[in-house]
Amino acid sequence: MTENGSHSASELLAVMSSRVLEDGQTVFAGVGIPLLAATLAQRIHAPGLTILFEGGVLGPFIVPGELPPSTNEQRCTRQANMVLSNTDVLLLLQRGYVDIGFMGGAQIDRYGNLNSSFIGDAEDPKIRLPGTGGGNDIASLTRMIVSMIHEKRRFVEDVDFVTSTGYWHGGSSRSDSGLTTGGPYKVITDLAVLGFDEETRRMKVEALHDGVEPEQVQDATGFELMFDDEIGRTDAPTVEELAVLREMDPDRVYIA
Amino acid sequence: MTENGSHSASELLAVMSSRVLEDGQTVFAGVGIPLLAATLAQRIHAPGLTILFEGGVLGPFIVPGELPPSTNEQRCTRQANMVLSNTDVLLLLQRGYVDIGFMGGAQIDRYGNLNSSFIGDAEDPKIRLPGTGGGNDIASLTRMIVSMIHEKRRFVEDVDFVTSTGYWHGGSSRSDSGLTTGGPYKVITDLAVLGFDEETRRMKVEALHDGVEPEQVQDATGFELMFDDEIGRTDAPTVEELAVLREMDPDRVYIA
Amino acid sequence: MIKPYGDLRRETEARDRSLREKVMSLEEAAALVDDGDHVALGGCTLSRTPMAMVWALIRARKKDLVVSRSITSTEGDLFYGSGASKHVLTSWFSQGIVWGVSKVMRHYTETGQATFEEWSHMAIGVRYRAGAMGVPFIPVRSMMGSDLTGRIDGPKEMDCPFTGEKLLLVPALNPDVALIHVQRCDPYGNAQMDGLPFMDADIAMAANRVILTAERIVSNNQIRRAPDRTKIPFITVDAVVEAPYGCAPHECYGVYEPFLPNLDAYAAQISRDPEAGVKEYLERYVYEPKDWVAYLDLLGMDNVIDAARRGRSVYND
Amino acid sequence: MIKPYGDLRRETEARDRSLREKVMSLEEAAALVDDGDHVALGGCTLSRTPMAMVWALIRARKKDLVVSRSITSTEGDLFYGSGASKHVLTSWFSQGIVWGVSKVMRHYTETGQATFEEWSHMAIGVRYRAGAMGVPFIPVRSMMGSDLTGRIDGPKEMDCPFTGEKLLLVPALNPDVALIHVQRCDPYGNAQMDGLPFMDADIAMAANRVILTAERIVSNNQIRRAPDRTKIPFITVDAVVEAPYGCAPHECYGVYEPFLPNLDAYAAQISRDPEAGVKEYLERYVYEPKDWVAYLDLLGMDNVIDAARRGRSVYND
Repeated sequence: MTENGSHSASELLAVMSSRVLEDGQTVFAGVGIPLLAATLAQRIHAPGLTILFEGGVLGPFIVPGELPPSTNEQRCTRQANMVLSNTDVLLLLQRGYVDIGFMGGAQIDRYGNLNSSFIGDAEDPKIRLPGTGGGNDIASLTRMIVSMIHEKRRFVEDVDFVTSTGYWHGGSSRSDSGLTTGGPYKVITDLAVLGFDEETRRMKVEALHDGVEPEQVQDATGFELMFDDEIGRTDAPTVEELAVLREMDPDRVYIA
Repeated sequence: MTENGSHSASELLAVMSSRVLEDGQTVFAGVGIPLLAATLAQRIHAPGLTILFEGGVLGPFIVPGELPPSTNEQRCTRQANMVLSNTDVLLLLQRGYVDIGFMGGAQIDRYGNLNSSFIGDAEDPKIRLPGTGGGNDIASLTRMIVSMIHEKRRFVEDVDFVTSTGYWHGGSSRSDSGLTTGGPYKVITDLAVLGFDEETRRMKVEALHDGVEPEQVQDATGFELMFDDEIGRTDAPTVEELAVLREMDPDRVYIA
Repeated sequence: MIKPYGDLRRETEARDRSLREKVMSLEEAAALVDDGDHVALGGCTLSRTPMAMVWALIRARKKDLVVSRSITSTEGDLFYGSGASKHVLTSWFSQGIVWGVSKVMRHYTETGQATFEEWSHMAIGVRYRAGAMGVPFIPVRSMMGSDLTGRIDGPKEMDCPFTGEKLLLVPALNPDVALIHVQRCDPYGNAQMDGLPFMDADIAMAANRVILTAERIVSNNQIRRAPDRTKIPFITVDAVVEAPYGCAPHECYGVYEPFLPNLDAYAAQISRDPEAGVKEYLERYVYEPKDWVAYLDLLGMDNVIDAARRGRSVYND
Repeated sequence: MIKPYGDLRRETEARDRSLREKVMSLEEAAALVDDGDHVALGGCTLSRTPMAMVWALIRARKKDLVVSRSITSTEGDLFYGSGASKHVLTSWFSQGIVWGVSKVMRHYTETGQATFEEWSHMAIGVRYRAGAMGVPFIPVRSMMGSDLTGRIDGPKEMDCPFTGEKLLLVPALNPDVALIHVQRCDPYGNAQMDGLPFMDADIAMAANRVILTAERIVSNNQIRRAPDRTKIPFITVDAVVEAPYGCAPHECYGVYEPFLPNLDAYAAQISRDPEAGVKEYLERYVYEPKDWVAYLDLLGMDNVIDAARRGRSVYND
């Protein structure tokens, strides 16, 4: 499937996520795919990109083979440019210093709202999830990239609970609610790159990954997707991209 | 006039100011008389008293003979317990960590309002004074001790300009204005120790210094003073108090 | 929920804020916490967790505490499992990303035995900061539109009187007690922290009582050599306890990293039966040891040495 | 007065915040400041005043600047005297306590040639902090009742929606440019300050452009050795200028104390005729020297050496 023969779904997510990042941006990243994507972007096309961690780290020093297991512990402060309080690193979002925040979630809906709080009824949940952390702040205050595996149970018409507001009820409802900046930017899955319609703010497919057909994406989605008139095709991960990822994560902790 | 023979007006102010401080208090002090008073209190009866400087110093280390010329420069940070931003040291007042703030001013009025902004009409002033600094914050947020030479031109019926709010228009007007804590506590002059009537909030004489008669105080005041039914007499500065002051300020920079 | 300003000021004024030594034992410090208190914890997730004081509070059989923290890890499980707290206010609650969703948190909240009050991470930080500044609220531009605001008591929407913009006013948090672990402090409570500061300075300033635990109590002279490193002033501190490895099995920057074998063993123990698992863990690791050193002994000398070796390497390599 | 949030965000987004070297000369940095800009100065009174940049702005014949600072000293005189600014927003304005009321400030304000907009010291700090946090205001409990509020444009009284208490909402300050002098920073603009922090970190975060001057530009590796000492991150910084003795005749913590003979001479010079005195001073010390080193040469080698000896003694003794 690639010029390199093969790659995992996680590698595909990391590569596709890295490509939407631009040089000079400041990016809020968690560990795992987001950190790999941001680091890959720095190595390939965005040397002036800055990474932020929620624990309070600005411009960490990422050592290949020593990816931090979390963004809130001392290992990720080593040789960083700056450490600061959680409050202050999150306030960078509000002040406008952050271009992109990476997000995940248990569920995403057609308007890009994310749920990481409750499966089922919040009053009597089937599952109590760990909660928002800084996710709600990222979703509220900057453009977010959601990176997740494309599954029908995760891509639902309406999330059970809006932990992190996307385009809320669509149209102008997000900014009417008071969130006048940011919003869902891209949803990157193992099948496609998706965006949001300018007017309705519904999720739409912008480009399909190599070998993926539109029906396949719709079948893996719990609501009716929009499709761009001319759906693009992403280029397969390159040898160089995969080599960097495997140098960063030689034990394949995140890219398995 | 004292058991030590004589003392200057400044020494008298410093001694009398030190005596109203209590052990364990946290005190906002400027350089000069306030710092001498606070340091004297620490040495005589209040070893657990803490001094704050507006520049951002908590618990400075005062070396006899090396009194700092200002509270905003590095010399006063030497061997302090903590340095912090101006904003944060002033916010200690708002949070409630400060018991007493020392103040001065060009004018004080019958309700303890202070003027350090304009002599004459603020629109076309005779003198533009240096301004409030943190004085307004001290006056607004904690109990203040005003320490000044007793002169008619300084003790006026109404200040030309309320830079730092005392009991404002008297009665409950201070707390009605939103200032629900603090307020003028004592006015300490070279003639007397003055306080404020519980109800009207007008300035009243509580105690006279050694050798001072009530008429003398009234004559040096530009408004009608109240007098306590039983006016006290302060004890003259002791040999020990004066010795400490002269040890702290051997060049008599402030106690001349 | 918000303390009226008069009460806040009166409570602060009533405290003994004088320059005085306040070194005591974990047990003596635990006595400063009352049942029902709102206890705020410094650190974040696995980092600079004031574990020794959490351990001491549970041993002292505290009840009905409201616990708040920026992000909550296994110490939250212990509060729930011991019954010391049935209410945790935090932004994220699980042992840590590598161990997945906390089974203990799930069990207690899904069965209605305990509550996890969820706020955004920034909102919690701003709430502590408002408390530290002595104001009743600070506006934020986050959380609007989400379902989080419908489930919590406190924030109010407002149209900005300057710009007309919609804002969310988040109310000040002024905890009854703050528990904070630091690398070093003096006997008066002047504390210096290295590495990630988290929300600790704001929490200390916001709280009505502060209990410091420290890897090492140093002299006041040592603190005075670098006053610009002091992050918590002694006037806010009510108790100072020396607790070596006081975050174990969590980490303390520059001193030790997380005790991973112990954390893995804990995760395994609660995965079979969360409620029984956490209670067995509490019995063995919290109630039974005769003191903190005996607890460390249970964690194992090899783990202590290994965590310290890794912790120092982050700093010095 | 308050920047609408959309504008604040757009302006920040338009800046080049990438990791890049931005070392330049004082003259090049001065070109980043436009006539009419609101310029905020770091430091306080005689301490860490960004004098080299003030000097460069006056030499570049800037006009109509609005200048803000926590407390304003002789640099305010120079702004007034040169005409670079006719409006200073500060809490206290004079050379320093030992020299009495500034005759230059008096002359320009009393003759109506310039304005001194007076806010309480805490209010100014909270206004920068609101700007740094990206919110339009923060409430304070100060300044109410005083005549200060009647003479300034901005604060609004409000009844707290939580407690009913009266509060004063002070509006955010988001300066166009911040001038900040530090002991050291790297070529990207990561700045580390020792000693009194003043309001500098908030000012840098609040501003739309930041010009750093530094006693010494160090390597990024040096900064990365102690990331918890970094107080201003490079993403906020637009220019880095190495300016040894960049606060002279004021002080820089740990490096030099105030140049007292020069400050005394300045006070004497303006006391005879404030306007003529400050203009003569500007001619001789600001316009005439060919560069910053020539200016230091005018201050005198003996004064440089003495100020540095005293400055280091505070730190090391």
